[in-house]
Amino acid sequence: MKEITRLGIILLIITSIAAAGLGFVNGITEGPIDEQQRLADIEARRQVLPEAEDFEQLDIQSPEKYAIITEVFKGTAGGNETGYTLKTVPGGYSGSVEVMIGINSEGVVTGVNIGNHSETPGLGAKASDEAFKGQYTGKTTDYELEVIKSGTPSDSEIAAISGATITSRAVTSGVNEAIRYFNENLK
Amino acid sequence: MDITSILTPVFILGGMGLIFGGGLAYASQKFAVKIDPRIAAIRDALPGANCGGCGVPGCDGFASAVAEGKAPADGCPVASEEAVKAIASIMGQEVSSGEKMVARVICAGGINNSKESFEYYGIEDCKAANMFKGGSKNCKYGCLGLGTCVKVCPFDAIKISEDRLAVIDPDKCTGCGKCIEECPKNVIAMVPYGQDVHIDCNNKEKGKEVKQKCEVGCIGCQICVKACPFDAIIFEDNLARIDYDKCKNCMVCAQKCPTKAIYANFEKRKKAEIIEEKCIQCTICKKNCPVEAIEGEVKQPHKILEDKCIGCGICEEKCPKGAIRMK
Amino acid sequence: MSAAGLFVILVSGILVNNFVMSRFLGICPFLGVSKQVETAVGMSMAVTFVMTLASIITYLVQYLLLAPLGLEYLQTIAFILVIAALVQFVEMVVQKVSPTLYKALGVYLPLITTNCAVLGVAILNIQSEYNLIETIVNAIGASIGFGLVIILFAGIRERLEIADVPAVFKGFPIALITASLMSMAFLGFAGLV
Amino acid sequence: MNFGKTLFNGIAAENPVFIQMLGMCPTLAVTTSAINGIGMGLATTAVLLGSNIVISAVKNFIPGKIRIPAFIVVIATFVTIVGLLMKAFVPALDKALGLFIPLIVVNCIILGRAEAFASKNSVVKSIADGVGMGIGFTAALFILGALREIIGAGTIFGTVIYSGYQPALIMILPPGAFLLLGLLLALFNWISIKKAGGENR
Amino acid sequence: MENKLIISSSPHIRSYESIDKIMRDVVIALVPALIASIYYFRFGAIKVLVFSILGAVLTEAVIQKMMKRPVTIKDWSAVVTGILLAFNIPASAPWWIPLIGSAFAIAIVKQIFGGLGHNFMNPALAARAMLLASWPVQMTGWVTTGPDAVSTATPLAILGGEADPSAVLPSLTDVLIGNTGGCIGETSALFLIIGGIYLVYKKVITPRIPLVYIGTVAVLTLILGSFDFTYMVYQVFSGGLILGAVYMATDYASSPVTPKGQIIFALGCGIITTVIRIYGGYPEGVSYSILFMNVAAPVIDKYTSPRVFGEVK
Amino acid sequence: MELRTFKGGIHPPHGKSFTEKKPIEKANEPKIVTIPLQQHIGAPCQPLVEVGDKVKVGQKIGDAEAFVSAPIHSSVSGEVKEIAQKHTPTGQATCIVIESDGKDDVDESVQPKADIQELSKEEILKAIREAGITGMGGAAFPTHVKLSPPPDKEIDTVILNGAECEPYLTADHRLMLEDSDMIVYGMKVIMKAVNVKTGYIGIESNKPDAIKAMEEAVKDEAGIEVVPLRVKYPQGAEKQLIYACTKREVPSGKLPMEVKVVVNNLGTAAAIGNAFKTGMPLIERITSVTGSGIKEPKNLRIKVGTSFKDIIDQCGGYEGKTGKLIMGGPMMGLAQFTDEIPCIKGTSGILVFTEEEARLPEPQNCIRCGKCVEVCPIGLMPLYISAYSLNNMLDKAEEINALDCIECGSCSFTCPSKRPLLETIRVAKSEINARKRKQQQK
Ligand SMILES: Cc1cc2nc3c(=O)[nH]c(=O)nc-3n(C[C@H](O)[C@H](O)[C@H](O)COP(=O)(O)O)c2cc1C
Ligand SMILES: Cc1cc2nc3c(=O)[nH]c(=O)nc-3n(C[C@H](O)[C@H](O)[C@H](O)COP(=O)(O)O)c2cc1C
Ligand SMILES: Cc1cc2nc3c(=O)[nH]c(=O)nc-3n(C[C@H](O)[C@H](O)[C@H](O)COP(=O)(O)O)c2cc1C
Ligand SMILES: Cc1cc2nc3c(=O)[nH]c(=O)nc-3n(C[C@H](O)[C@H](O)[C@H](O)CO)c2cc1C
Ligand code: SF4
Ligand code: SF4
Ligand code: SF4
Ligand code: SF4
Ligand code: FES
Repeated sequence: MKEITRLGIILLIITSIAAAGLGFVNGITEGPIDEQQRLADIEARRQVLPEAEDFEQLDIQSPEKYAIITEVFKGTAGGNETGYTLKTVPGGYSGSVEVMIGINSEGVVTGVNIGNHSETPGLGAKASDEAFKGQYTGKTTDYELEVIKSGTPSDSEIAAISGATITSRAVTSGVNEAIRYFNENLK
Repeated sequence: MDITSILTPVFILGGMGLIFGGGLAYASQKFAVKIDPRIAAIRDALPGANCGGCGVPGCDGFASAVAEGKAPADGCPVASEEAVKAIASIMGQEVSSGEKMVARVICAGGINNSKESFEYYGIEDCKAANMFKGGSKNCKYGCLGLGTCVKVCPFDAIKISEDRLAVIDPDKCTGCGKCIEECPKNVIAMVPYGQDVHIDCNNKEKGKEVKQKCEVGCIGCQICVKACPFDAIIFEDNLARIDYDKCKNCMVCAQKCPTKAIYANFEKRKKAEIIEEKCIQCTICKKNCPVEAIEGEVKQPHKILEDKCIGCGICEEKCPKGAIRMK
Repeated sequence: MSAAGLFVILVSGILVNNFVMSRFLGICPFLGVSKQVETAVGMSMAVTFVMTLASIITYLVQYLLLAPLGLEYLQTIAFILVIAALVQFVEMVVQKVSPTLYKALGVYLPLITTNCAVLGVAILNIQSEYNLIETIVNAIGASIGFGLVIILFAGIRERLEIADVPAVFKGFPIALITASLMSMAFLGFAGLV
Repeated sequence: MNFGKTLFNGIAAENPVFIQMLGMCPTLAVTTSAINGIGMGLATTAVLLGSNIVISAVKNFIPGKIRIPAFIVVIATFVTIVGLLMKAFVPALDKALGLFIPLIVVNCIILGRAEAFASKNSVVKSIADGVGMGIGFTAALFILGALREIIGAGTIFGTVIYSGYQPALIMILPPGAFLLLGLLLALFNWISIKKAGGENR
Repeated sequence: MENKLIISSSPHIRSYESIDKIMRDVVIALVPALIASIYYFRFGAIKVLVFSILGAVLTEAVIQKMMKRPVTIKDWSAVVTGILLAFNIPASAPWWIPLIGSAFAIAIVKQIFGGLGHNFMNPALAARAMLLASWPVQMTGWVTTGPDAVSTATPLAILGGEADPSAVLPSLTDVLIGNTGGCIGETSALFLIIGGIYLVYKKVITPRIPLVYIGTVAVLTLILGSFDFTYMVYQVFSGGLILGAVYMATDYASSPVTPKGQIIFALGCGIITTVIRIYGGYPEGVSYSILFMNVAAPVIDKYTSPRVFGEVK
Repeated sequence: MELRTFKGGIHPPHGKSFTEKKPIEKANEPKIVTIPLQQHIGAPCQPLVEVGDKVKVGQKIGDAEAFVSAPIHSSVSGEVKEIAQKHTPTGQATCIVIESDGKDDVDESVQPKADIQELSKEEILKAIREAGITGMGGAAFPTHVKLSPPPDKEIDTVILNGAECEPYLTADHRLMLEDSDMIVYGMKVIMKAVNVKTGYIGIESNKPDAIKAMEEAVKDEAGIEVVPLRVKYPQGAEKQLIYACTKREVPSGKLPMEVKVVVNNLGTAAAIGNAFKTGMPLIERITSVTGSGIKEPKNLRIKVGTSFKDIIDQCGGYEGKTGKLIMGGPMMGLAQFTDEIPCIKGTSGILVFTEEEARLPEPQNCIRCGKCVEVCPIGLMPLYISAYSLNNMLDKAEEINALDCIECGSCSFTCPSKRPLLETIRVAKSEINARKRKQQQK
C-alpha cells in the first residue's frame, strides 16, 4: 500500500508540475491565439466582401432547408449594410469543401474563397487558385451557375478545373446554395 | 493571469496522475504474474522504443522471444552495441574463454583432383545433388562444391573456389555452426582459429579405393602418424586426424604426406631464435628438440639449425630463462 | 445520425481515408509487425480493441472533463495519459485473466501505446465533432482499415520472402515500395464517400 | 562518446529516419513540401531537446515502475507547449501540419531517445543527443519534402522551377511518399554495399 | 559409352510449353484489338503503342543489365506489358506518358520485386494508376475515333452523368466494335473477346476469372440499375471491363494460383468495379479493383489452398 | 460408360510405340549375374552361400530374419564368384556374383504348390514370402507383408494395377496380352490370401487389346471386374487408382488398407501365379528396353542379375550419342551413370535417351501460371513447396503438406518455366524427414 501511494504521489507531482507549466504557457498564448483566430475570420470574410468593415452573425433561417450552409454574416461599413458572407460545405471529391461566398447588397457575388478541404493537391486543390475562384466574382444572383468542361463559359457558366470536375461542381453547388439562400431570405 | 487558470489544470492533471500512478501500481500487484526474470532483464536492456523494427511485436515480445531462443540477441535494430552485449550475457552467450573455433571444409578434392563420374543436371544445391548417387564426384565423402553452406552462412564467410570446393574464411567465420548442420556430406568441421595444419580429407574408405577416386586423398599410409614428433595424429576409420591439443603446428606431417592431403600454411611456419644475452647454455632446449635442430653443449653457445627447425615451439616452452623466441 | 451516415463513416475509415494508406497513421507497426500474416492478425485485433476503448474513454474525458472546464488545450497530454494507462491496465488484466488471450494479443499491447493511430483516432473524433456513436463507429472503421491493410501487406511480404528481390532493395526499401503500390490501389476508393 | 560525436551520431550514423526507421508517420505524412518538412522537423527537435533535458535532469527521481508514464507526461507537456506556441505565432504552418503536431507525443524517436539515451546520460550529452537527432530528423524530412515538392509540384519552397514541367502529382500523394522513401533507402543500401566492396546485385 | 551420362531428378521429360510461347500467344490474342485501335485512333494509337512497347522492352533490358542478371526480353513478357499499358492510355496522350508509364511498370513494379512472376501487382495497371494519379488531365483526354480526333466522353462517363449533358450515348454496336471514345485498347469489346477465346483455346488462361468477373459485374449492375437490361449491357461492354477481365485480371503473377482463390479474386474484382463505377469518384473502376485484388491475392492464395487428396479433416 | 479417373494429372507423350507391338522375348542366358541382396523395401538379406559354392536356378541364396523383407534366389545355375559391394540401380548393395554354367539346372526346392483351394491363408502367405515376391510396380515392397494386414483391419477389395500410365513402358501391356491367365490365377491367390470376394483390374483405355484379353480371361471368374480407366498420368499411382476404381480416398499419410483395399501390380500377380503353378520363385521379370537411344527396342524376359550392358547389347546396342540411361520410365525412373549394374526385381524398363533428349531446358522464373497446382493429383501447391525448399523454409513447406507428395513429377513436367519442382520438393521432403528423425531421437 505504501508503494502505491508513493508512486501515485510521484506521478501526481510530475503531472502537477506539467499542468502548472501548461497552464502558464496557455495563459500566455491564449490571447494571441484568439486574436489570430478572430483576425483570420474577419480577414476571410473581408476577402470575399471587401467593402465591409464589421461583421455580424445572423441566425440561419430554416436550417433544415439549407443543409450545407453553416454560417451567415452580415457585413457593414460605417453602420450601413454592404452585403452578406455565407459559408457552405458542399461535398467534394474527398470530403467536404468549405466555401465562403460574399454577396453584396445588389446581389452580385463579390468573391469566393475556399477554406478547409481535403481535395487532391495539384488537382482539386486548385480550386483555391484565383484562376478558378475568381470566375465567380461578378456573377449575379439571377441564375444558377453551371460547370462546363470545355469551351468558353458564358455568364452563367464556370469553366471546370481540368481533371477536377467533381471539385468544380462542388464549389459551384456551394455558391448556388448561397445564392439560393440569399434570394430567398436576405434579398 | 488568473490563478485558477493554473490551478484547474493542476488539479485535473494531478488527479489523473495520482489515479493512474496509484491504480497502475495497485494493478501491477493485484495482477502480478510470474515471468522469466531473464525477460525482465532483457527488457530493461532494450531501448524500449516499442518500434516493432525487430519484427516481433514490441520490446516485451522481443525480450521473451530472445529468452525463448526464438530471436537473436542482436535482433533489435535500435539497441546499441552495449545493449546487445548485455542481452547476450543475460542469455549466457558470452564468447567462451577458450580459443575461437572456426569451421573448415576438410576436403581438398576439387574438381581437378576428384573427377566426376557423371554430369549432374539439377539445382545448384548440395543436398539435392547428394540425393543422386551421393553426388557426381567420384569420392563420395568430399565437398560437392554446390554451395549449400554458402547460402546458409549468415556471415558471408564461405566462397566456392574455382576448383568447386567450398572455402571458409576463418576471419569472417563466427563458428555459428550453421554450415555444419546443413552440409549433406558432413565435410565441415570445427577447428581452432590459430591452427595452421589440417588434414583435408574426409574419405573413410580403404587406401586403394581412395587412390582411384581422388588425387589428394588420405590413403591411410600413416606416414604422418609416424612423422609427428608429438603423437598428435590419430588414425581411425582409415583416416588420419589431428589432435589439436597436441599439435604444435610444426608442419612435419604436411611435408611428409605423399598425397599432399595435409594442408599447412608454410608461410606461417616459425623458426626458433636464441636470444644470446638471456641464454644460460643449459642444453634443456637441445634435449627437448624433437628434430635435433639445436646444436651446442653445456656452457657452449647454442645454435638453431634453421633448416632443421620445424617451428614447433617446444624449446621456447621449455627454456627456463625465456631465451628462445619464435618468429 | 442516420444509419447511412454511420455506414459512410465506416467505409471512409476502412477504405477511403484508410489510416495507413492515406492518413499515414500507425506506420511503425504497419512496417514492423507485418512480416507474417498470423502476427498481423493478432496486431489488428489488439488495435481494434484498444482503439475502440480509447475512443470511448477519450470522448468522455473530453466532453465531461476538459470541455466544461475550458481545458481543451490539455487534450494531448490528457489523452495520451489515458491511453497509456488504459493499455497498461488492459495488458495486466489480460495477462492475469487469460494467458492464452495474452499470448495472442498481449504482446502487441505495449506497442500500441506509442502508436499514432490510437491517439490519432481519439483526436480526429473530437476534431470531426462526432457524437459517441459516431466515435465508436469511426474507431471501428479505422481499426478495421488498419487491420485490413496490415494483413494484406503481411501476405505480400510473406510472398516477397520467396521472391528474388535484388539485395539493395531487401528489407525496408521493398516494403516501402510495396506499401506505395498498395496505397496506389487504395486511391481507387477516393471519392466513394 | 564526446559531444561532437553524439551530435553527429544522430545526424548520420543513427539517423532516426533513414537508419532507425522511427517516426515514420510524420515523415511520410507532412513531407508534401520542403517547408512542411522543415517545420515538422524543427517542432520535433524542440520537443526532443526539451524532453531530453528534463528527463536527463530528473532521471534519478523517477522510480522504474512509472518511468514510462512519467516520460510520456514530460513529452506531452513539451508537445502541448510547442503546439500552443505554433498556433499563436505561426498559424499557417500549424494548420498545414495539423494532426501531426499533437502526434509528436507518440513519435517513437522521442520516447526512444528518452529511454535509450536521456535516462542514462548527463544533461549535456542529452542536449547533444537531442540536437543531433533533431537535426537528423529535420534533414531527412527536408530532403523528402524537397524532392516530393520538386517532382510532384514542380516547385521548391513554393516557387515554380520550370514552367514547362508537368509535375507528377503522384509524388505528393501518399504513394509518392512511400515510393520515394523506399528508393532513397535502396540508394543508401547501394552506397553502403559499394563502400563495403561487396558485389552489387 | 564413351561420354559421361547425365543424371537428373525425374521426371526426365518436359512439356513443350514455355514462357515465350505463352506470352506470344497473349500477344497474338491482342493483335485484333491492336489493329482495331490503330484503325480507330490512327496516329494517336500508333504513337502510344510504339512508345509503350519500346519503353517496356528497353527498360527491362537496361535494368537486367544493371543488376547483372540474364536479359530476358526475348520471353515477350515485357511486350505484353507494353501493349496492355498502351491499351490503357488514351490516344491523345503526349508521347512521354506511355514512355514513363512503361518504364515505371517494368522497373518499379516488376524488376525491383525480382522480375517475371515475382511482382505482386499487375505492372501495366500499376503504371496506369500512377499515370492517372500524376497526369489526370492528359490521361482523361478522350477523343473520338476516326481521322479528326475531337474531344468526347466515354460511354461510362455519359452513363454516370459525369459528362456534359449534351453528350449522347453511342449505339450498342459502336460500343461492341469499339467505335467510341476511351483508352485505345479498351473500346473494342468484340475483338478483345475473340482474343480471349483464343487464349482459352490455347489453354493460356482458364475462363474462370473472366467469366466470374464479368458475370459479377453484370449481375450487380442489373440489380443496382433496377433491372435495366440495356444499362447492364452498356456497363459490361464499355470501359475497360472486357480488357481487364480477360487480359489483366488473369495476369499470372498478380492473381491467385489456386482455383478457389481465382474465383474469390474475380468476385472481388467484380464487386469493387461495380461499386466504384456506381458510387465512386471515377466512372471507371476496373483498374483499381484489379489492383486492390492484386494486393489481396497473396492472402487469398494462403487461405484457399486446394484440398489435399485424402486429407483428414 | 464414362471412364473412371481422378482429379489433376497430365498427358505426357506416350512413347509406347517403340515396343507396344513387340511380343515378349526371352533374353539370352547371361554368362554372369550380379544379384543384389537388397532389392526391396525392408531389411537387407544375408547371403546363404559362400564364394565357391555351386548354386542352381531357384535356389535361395539370401534371406533375412525380419518380417519386412523378401528372400533372394539365384536366377542361374553355376558357381558363386564373389560377394561384395557393387553399384546397383538404386545405389550400392552387397551383391552375389554368380558365373553361369549355362545348364539352367533347376533346384529341387522348386515344386508346384498344391491347389490354392486347399491351402490355408497362412500357407499362401508363407509360399509368397518364400518365392521372394516383391511388388513389381514401383516400390518393390514385399508382397506378403502387404497381404498381412493387422487383425483389426479388414480388406474387402483387391485391385490389380494394369494402368501402366508411365510413358514408354509396355511390359504390363504385353503381359496382359500374352499371359492373362497367369495374372488371373495370381489374382485369385491374392484374393484368397486376404479373403475377399471383389477384385478390379484397372487398365488405361489406350490398351483396348489388353482390356479385351483380360475381360476374356475373367469372364468365368465371379467377383473380378476389368475397369477401363481414362488415359492420364499418374493413373497407376496407388491412391489415384483406388479412387478411380472405388471412389474411396486413402487418407493422407495412411496405407490403402485404411480403405479396405490392397493394390498389386499385375506383374506381381503373374509372379505369384507362376510361383504357385510351377513353384519357381521370382527370378526373372519382363522389362521394356526402349527409347530413342536403343537400336532395337524390345520387351524382354530378363533374369534378375543380368547387367544392363548385356541387355542393351542384345537390343542392338546404343543408337546415337547416349545422354541418359534410366531404370524405369521417363516420369519416375532413376537415371543411372553406368550400364554396369544388374537388373533387379523392380526393373520395369530400361530407357535410353540420346543426348538431345536428355538435355532438359534451363529453368526460368516461375510465372505463377498455376498449372502445377491444377495438375497435381494430390492437390498440392508445388510452386510454393518448391520455393520454400529453395529458401530453406522447411516449416512452411511442411505446413503446406510437402510430405504428401507422391513424387509423380506431373508438376515438373507441366511447368512452362521448367522449374525443378519435384527435385526441390524431394529435397524438402528428405530434410523434413531428417529433422523429424532428429527430433524423435532427442
Ligand atoms: C489521385 C487522384 C486524385 C484526384 N483528385 C481529384 C480532385 O481532387 N478533385 C476532382 O474533382 N477530381 C479528382 N480526381 C478525379 C479524376 O480526375 C476524375 O476523372 C475527374 O475529376 C472527373 O472526370 P471528368 O473530368 O472526365 O468528368 C482525382 C483522380 C485521381 C486519380
Ligand atoms: C516404408 C513402407 C512401409 C509400408 N508398409 C506397408 C504395410 O505395412 N502394409 C501394406 O499393406 N503396405 C505397406 N507399404 C506398401 C504401400 O502400401 C505401397 O503399396 C508401396 O509403397 C508401393 O507403392 P508405390 O509403388 O505406389 O510406391 C509400405 C510401403 C513403404 C514404402
Ligand atoms: C506416380 C506413380 C505412378 C505409378 N504408376 C504405376 C503404373 O502405371 N503401374 C503400376 O503397376 N504401378 C504404378 N505405380 C505403383 C503403384 O502405386 C503401386 O505401388 C503398385 O501398383 C503396387 O503394387 P506392387 O506392390 O505390386 O508393386 C505408380 C506409382 C506412382 C507413385
Ligand atoms: C494471361 C496473361 C495476362 C497478362 N496480363 C498482363 C497484364 O495485365 N499486365 C502486365 O503488365 N503483364 C501481363 N502479362 C505479362 C506478364 O505476365 C507480366 O509481365 C508479369 O506480370 C510480370 O511478372 C500477362 C501474361 C499472361 C500470360
Ligand atoms: S562443404 Fe558441404 S555444403 Fe558446402 S559446398 Fe561442400 S558439400 Fe556443399
Ligand atoms: S555458417 Fe557459421 S560456422 Fe559456418 S562458415 Fe559461416 S560463420 Fe562459420
Ligand atoms: S507450373 Fe511452373 S511456372 Fe507455373 S506456377 Fe507452377 S512452378 Fe510456376
Ligand atoms: S507435387 Fe508431388 S504429387 Fe504433386 S504433381 Fe508434383 S510430384 Fe506429383
Ligand atoms: S510514427 Fe510510429 S506509428 Fe506513427
